[in-house]
Amino acid sequence: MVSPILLIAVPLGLAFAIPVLGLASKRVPRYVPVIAMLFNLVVSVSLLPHALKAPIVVRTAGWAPPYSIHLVAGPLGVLLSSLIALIGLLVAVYGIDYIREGAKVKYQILYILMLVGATGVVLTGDIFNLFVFFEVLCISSYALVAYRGDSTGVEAGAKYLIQGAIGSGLVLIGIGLVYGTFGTLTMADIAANVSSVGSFRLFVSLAFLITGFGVEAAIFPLNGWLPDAHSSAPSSISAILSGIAIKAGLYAIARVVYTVYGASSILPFLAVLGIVTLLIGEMCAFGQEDIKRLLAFSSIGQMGLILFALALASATGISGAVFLIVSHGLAKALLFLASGYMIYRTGSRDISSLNGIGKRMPIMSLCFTVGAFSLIGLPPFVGFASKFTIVRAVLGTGSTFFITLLAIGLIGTVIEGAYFLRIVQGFYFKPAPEDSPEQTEGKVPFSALVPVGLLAVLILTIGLFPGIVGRVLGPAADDLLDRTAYVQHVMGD
Amino acid sequence: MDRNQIAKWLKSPAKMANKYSLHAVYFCTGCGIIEIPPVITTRWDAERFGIIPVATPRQGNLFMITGYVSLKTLKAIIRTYEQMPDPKYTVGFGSCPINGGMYWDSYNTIKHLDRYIPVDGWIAGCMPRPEAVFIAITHLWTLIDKGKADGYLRYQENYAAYRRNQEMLFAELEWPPLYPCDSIAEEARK
Amino acid sequence: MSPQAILITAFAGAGLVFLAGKVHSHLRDFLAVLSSLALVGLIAWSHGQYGPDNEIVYVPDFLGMELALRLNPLAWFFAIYIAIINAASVVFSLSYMKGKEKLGFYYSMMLLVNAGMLGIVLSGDFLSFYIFWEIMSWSTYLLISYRRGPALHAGMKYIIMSLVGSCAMLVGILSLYAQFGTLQIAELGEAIAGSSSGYVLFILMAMGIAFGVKFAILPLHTWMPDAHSEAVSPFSAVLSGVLVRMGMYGFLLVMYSIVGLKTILNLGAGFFNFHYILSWLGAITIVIPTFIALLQNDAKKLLAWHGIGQGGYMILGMAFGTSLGVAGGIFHTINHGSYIALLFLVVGAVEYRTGGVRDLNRLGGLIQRMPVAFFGCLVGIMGLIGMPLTNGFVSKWFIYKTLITEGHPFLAFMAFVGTWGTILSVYKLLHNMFLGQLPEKYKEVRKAPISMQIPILFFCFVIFLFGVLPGIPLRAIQGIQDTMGFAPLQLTMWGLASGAGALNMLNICFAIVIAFAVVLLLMRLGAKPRRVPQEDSYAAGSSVPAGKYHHSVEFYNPLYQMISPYLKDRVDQFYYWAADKAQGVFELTRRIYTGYAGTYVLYIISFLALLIFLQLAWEIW
Amino acid sequence: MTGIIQIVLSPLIAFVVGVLFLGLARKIIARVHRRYGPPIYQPVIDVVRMMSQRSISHGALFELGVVLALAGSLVTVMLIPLGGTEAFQPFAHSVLCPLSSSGGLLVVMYLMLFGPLGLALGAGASANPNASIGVSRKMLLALAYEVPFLLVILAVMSQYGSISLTEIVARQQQASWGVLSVPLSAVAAFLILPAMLGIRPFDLVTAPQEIASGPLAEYGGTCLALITVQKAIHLFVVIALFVDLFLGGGVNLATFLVKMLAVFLAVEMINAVLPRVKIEDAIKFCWKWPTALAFVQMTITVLSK
Repeated sequence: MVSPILLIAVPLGLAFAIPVLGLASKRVPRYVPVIAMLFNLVVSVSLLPHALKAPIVVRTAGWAPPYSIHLVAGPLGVLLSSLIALIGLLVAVYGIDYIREGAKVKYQILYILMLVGATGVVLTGDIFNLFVFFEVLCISSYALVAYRGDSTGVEAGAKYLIQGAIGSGLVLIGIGLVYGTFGTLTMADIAANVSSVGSFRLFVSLAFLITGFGVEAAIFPLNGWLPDAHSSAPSSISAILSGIAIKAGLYAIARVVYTVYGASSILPFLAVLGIVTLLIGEMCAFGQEDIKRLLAFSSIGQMGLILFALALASATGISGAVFLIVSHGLAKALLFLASGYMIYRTGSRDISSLNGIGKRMPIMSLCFTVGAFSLIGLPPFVGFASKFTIVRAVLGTGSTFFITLLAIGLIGTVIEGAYFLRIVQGFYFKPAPEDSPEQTEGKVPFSALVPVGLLAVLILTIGLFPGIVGRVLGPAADDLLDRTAYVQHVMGD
Repeated sequence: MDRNQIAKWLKSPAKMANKYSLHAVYFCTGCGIIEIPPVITTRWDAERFGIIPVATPRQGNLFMITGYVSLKTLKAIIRTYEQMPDPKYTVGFGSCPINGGMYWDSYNTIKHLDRYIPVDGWIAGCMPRPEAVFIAITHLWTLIDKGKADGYLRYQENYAAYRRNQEMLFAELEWPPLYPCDSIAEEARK
Repeated sequence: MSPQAILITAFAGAGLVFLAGKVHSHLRDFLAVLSSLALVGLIAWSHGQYGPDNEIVYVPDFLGMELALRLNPLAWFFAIYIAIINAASVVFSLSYMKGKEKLGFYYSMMLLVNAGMLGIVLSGDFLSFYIFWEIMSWSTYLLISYRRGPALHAGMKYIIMSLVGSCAMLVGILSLYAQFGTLQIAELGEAIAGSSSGYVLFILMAMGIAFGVKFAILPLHTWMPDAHSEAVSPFSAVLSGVLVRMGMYGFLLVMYSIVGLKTILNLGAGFFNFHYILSWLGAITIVIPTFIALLQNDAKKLLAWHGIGQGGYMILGMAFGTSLGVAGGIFHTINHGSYIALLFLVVGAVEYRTGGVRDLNRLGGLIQRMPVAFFGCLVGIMGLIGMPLTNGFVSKWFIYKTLITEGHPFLAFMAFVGTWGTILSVYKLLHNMFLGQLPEKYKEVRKAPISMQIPILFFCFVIFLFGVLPGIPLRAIQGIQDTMGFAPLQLTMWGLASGAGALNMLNICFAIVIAFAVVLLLMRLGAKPRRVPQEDSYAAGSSVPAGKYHHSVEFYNPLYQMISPYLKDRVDQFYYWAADKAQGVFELTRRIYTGYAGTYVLYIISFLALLIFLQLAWEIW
Repeated sequence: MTGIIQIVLSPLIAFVVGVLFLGLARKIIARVHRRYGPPIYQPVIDVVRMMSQRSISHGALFELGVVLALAGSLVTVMLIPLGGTEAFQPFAHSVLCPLSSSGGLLVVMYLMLFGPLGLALGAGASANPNASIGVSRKMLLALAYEVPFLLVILAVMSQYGSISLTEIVARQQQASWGVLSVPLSAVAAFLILPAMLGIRPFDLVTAPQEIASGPLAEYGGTCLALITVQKAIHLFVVIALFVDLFLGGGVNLATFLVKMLAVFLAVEMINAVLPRVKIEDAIKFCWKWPTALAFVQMTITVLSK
């Protein structure tokens, strides 16, 4: 069995090797991320069966927890890391030809770093490392948002930077408080003796952590940066940000709330927060004319739904949330990638300028349609399976509070359907605008068709046979819910 | 009704029926029409004889032209006459249809109606009184009995001539010929 | 023939046709017709093969539930009806759609809708029911939008309403699952028996919203007129003929197969009885749309409104829960399918020949040019009115008799008034299209091509067949009712044999035929009339003005002026108002994202403050 | 056997009586107008005359419409019991109603549509706007009087709890007549009777002076003859229906015809003295008084049940 630590070490190494390789050949660097992510994918998938049996705990420098820095590759972590690797791989393939101008080498490095950060976040068992990987993720993404160097990108990047920095600061304060209280940074250790401390001090630290991670997790009202950042970043980066980065933040919150603090009684609050986020996201997305901004807002909505599902505190609920993380990751990555080349072709991000593109870019628009339908939750696509699980979980709880929230949330789904189907109609049934530039060099390269097509196929297959993912969901849910087991695994005996 | 009436009925019901149910199309051109209301209403009650006015030529079999006939009117008269189903009987009412009457020298009225459509009988006078109408009706009955009231047959036989007269008056008519103009000989032999 | 094979054929047909469209157009058309006919064949062949050997679990574990298919009388009845109407309209499409764009898409979507509907009726559990329902919904949406322009708006209206519906249905289904731990229709029947009436009512409401939207019951009908008038005519036939009636299937399934007759009848008390309220909804659904249809000048809009109105009869019969009424409701469903499809096809044929004219004020006199289409239209409207000898009469007779013998003359009155309103508007349809003076510009119109005449004549045949020998379908309906536990009717081949007040269509048929023959003989006695052209018409002695001698505009003007103020579609207006306001709210919410980093930071800090304040105030943890 | 006889008999009765009623109507009106009036067999002469005339045709539908109308009316007659129900129980054949067991009143109401529909089709086929206007008036008038008429029928049906005319008649003869048990409905029905017969004040459909006798504008000769016969039979059907619904049918044909004559005379008196109304006023009238009366009666009936 390979050690999970490779998931972090190898890509890091490759990332820093890029400049050297760049000296050797100009063309090599663009393939490095592909290799790295391929490696990650293989490793994490191969780890899955073991992780399902029991969480893999990797201790560095031979010290045992609580004194060591260690990784805990539980089912949830490995599932997410394989998702990260998969999407990362596809986006990397997409990026081969998509990233033409600008500092290519830096792009590749930052790209790998971002993914490494995300992988670290989901794998680490140490709250300070959590923060560190988090910073790796965030900082590289600040840079990548502003990567094009145009004014909007820089502005968005700056905003993102400011808010992200504040968020990280809050996280750091929270960790400080925790450390001051417990004198340890191992999550398992904290979890073990969290009950021994008076609630208020604890709560303050929890509040700091939630707020801090919430900024990255795009919870309302902490998500002011998201629309600008996602819409002005290059499409490949938007795909990663929507598909992975914000999920990492959410994972952090879940981990802290469930495992570390076991703060089950603030979950209703989080549920309300989730529904509010969902509604606000969808409502803002409805009127958007800029397609990437629209997608960004719809991500906010989806995050809200995930948060709501996480807050159900039932096995089905959390597995539904994880399932939605997977399906939304796939679908949103697909949408961003597809829209990337559409924008490239039409030279405008205006939805109305995408009218009639179904004729000019049949495959791209077909895949986009698949992604959109999946997000709305129409069978037989994967989005349906995940939303279905969530609704089932809510009705399973049988509590009027949650069912009411769900009813409100379903309105959000209807709004989402309205705007996505409007776009699809535009693709196929609206005449193309007269002044649409017919440049032929906007032809879609093979390296872009493959990932997009692959994502569409994945969405359809998992939608038809949800069992593929379904087997992992249960253990992943327990991984979050069952604190004592977690503690035992990490601390040993 | 007496015995020979019944015999007649049995012999030729169609003819008898035509006799006793004259549904009249009153063509109200001139002052003549003023005499018709008393004819068909309470004072003289033409319905006794089965005579009632009808709305469209399709339903009638008695055609009364009551008053002078100007050119424009004549066109309508011809059209209406041709739209009536056979058998049909025409009666000119008053002196104007007969010879132009007081309009004898008008540039715009015709003097001889029977050059354009066949006329089975005339009621002279200006104006004729209602009694005259009933006398005319009884005359018409005898004519029908004798089979002399054959205006519609004459129209068929000499259609070419009538059509020529009409077209001499009006340069062209909007409607096609009613009967094939060339096959008059066969029509006559029937 | 297992239901699996039927579904596989259906979906495979849809896919293949799409691919074939890329290869060659004739291949595509051939495949489309072939697969739709093959489905009819398969389903017909699988008649009577009910029972456990045709209950197949095709996905053992979908998120821990098993998806099953099954075949029973109800499923078979609806399946054959779906397949036939769809096949007819596919055949009709051959010439109607010729030369239009994206035909591969069109045909495959037609077949996909068909497949979805077959899936709905064949599915043995509610999860697959829902899945197929959704597939049907979005493929329908794409197909409605097919014809550009205003169709887009109609499509959006449709899909939004049906999304709302399906959300409601999802909640209903999953609450069933949460309650009983199964979604197998067969098992739910026993499971739900013990549950409280309040819960049953909740389920019926949740499902009823979904079915009601599809079924276009007032006040959920507003998508239907636009969608029907904007879709291409062959699809309008499917839409109004069968797709809308999936709602009927759903109602039957939930009300009688699952909840069960007794529970339904005892749901609620006195006047506020569930099925009583439902039947009042049905009655309102009859009257108002029928009279709105009277005001329409667009042929297809007129028919669409009638589609809504006729739905009311089905609900009325179905909601009553007597065997006669339910039989009438189900029978009326297929009858309505036959004649409304026929009428849409006729309108399509006229549209096709006159270059897309649907405006009733601009047509006329087409009987001289399109006799077959005229015959179809005549039979269709006779069915829609429910004249004796047509199938529409029999089903309406059943429904009326139920209402009267059950002692609800007011409901019966609304139904009757609806019928008489129908007569007016459909006669206007017939007259303005086919009768009166033939305008100059249509002198050269040719008669409908053969591929249009075949479906038209087929439907005419069906209408008369079921009208004279209603026993044929009623036997099948009897089978359905047995599974639902209704008292059997005393059926005969030609109607109903229950003493006085019995129905005997065969007698009436013979009587009418004989009377017809006698009158024809009488006519022979008289002088033979001579044929004249339409110009030789009474115009007070003057010659007929060509093209101006036709009365069709504002055909019922006196009535319009009396009733039109009361017949606005207020529900629709309300929905538009709501949507408008909602968009305003959305615009306001967008203001939250000001774009100033400062504001955002403020948000973050205040959120943190809020958290801590909550803790201080209410000790949330 | 009796069935065959009846099937031949009842339309014949309807034909003879109807045509005589037409003649009688003209005579009565003449007398009310202080005229002598035509012989009572005048309609027969007219019909023979029309049959002998060679009129025109605007195509097959132009003639088939008439045939449809007349055939429909003839069939309608067969569903209406024409008296002779004193020995109603137990065998149904002693009532003069050949198709008594074929759907009852509901079928009658629908069969009564064949007449207007047939005429409307024929009239439409003759490309004449007068005809179209007449048809549109006919449809509107039908809607106008059907609203109260349906209420009336429903009241009667729910009063006697049956949809079969023969049963309704039998119940009336056992218990009290309809005119006593549902009086307001009877009044309402009588008020709309002229509209159903298309006579003054509701003769606006075939208004000769306005629209050249409307649907009949293009009809002449044989077709017109058949239409006249249809009119006669329709007259018979409507009045017979009234008698069956409210005057308890007849113990035998004679009494039945006497009752019919009484109703007919009453209606003709109205016809003789009243002028014609506009279609708007016709609709307003029908939807005001008759509807109100019938509605009240139906409510009472339902509540009393």
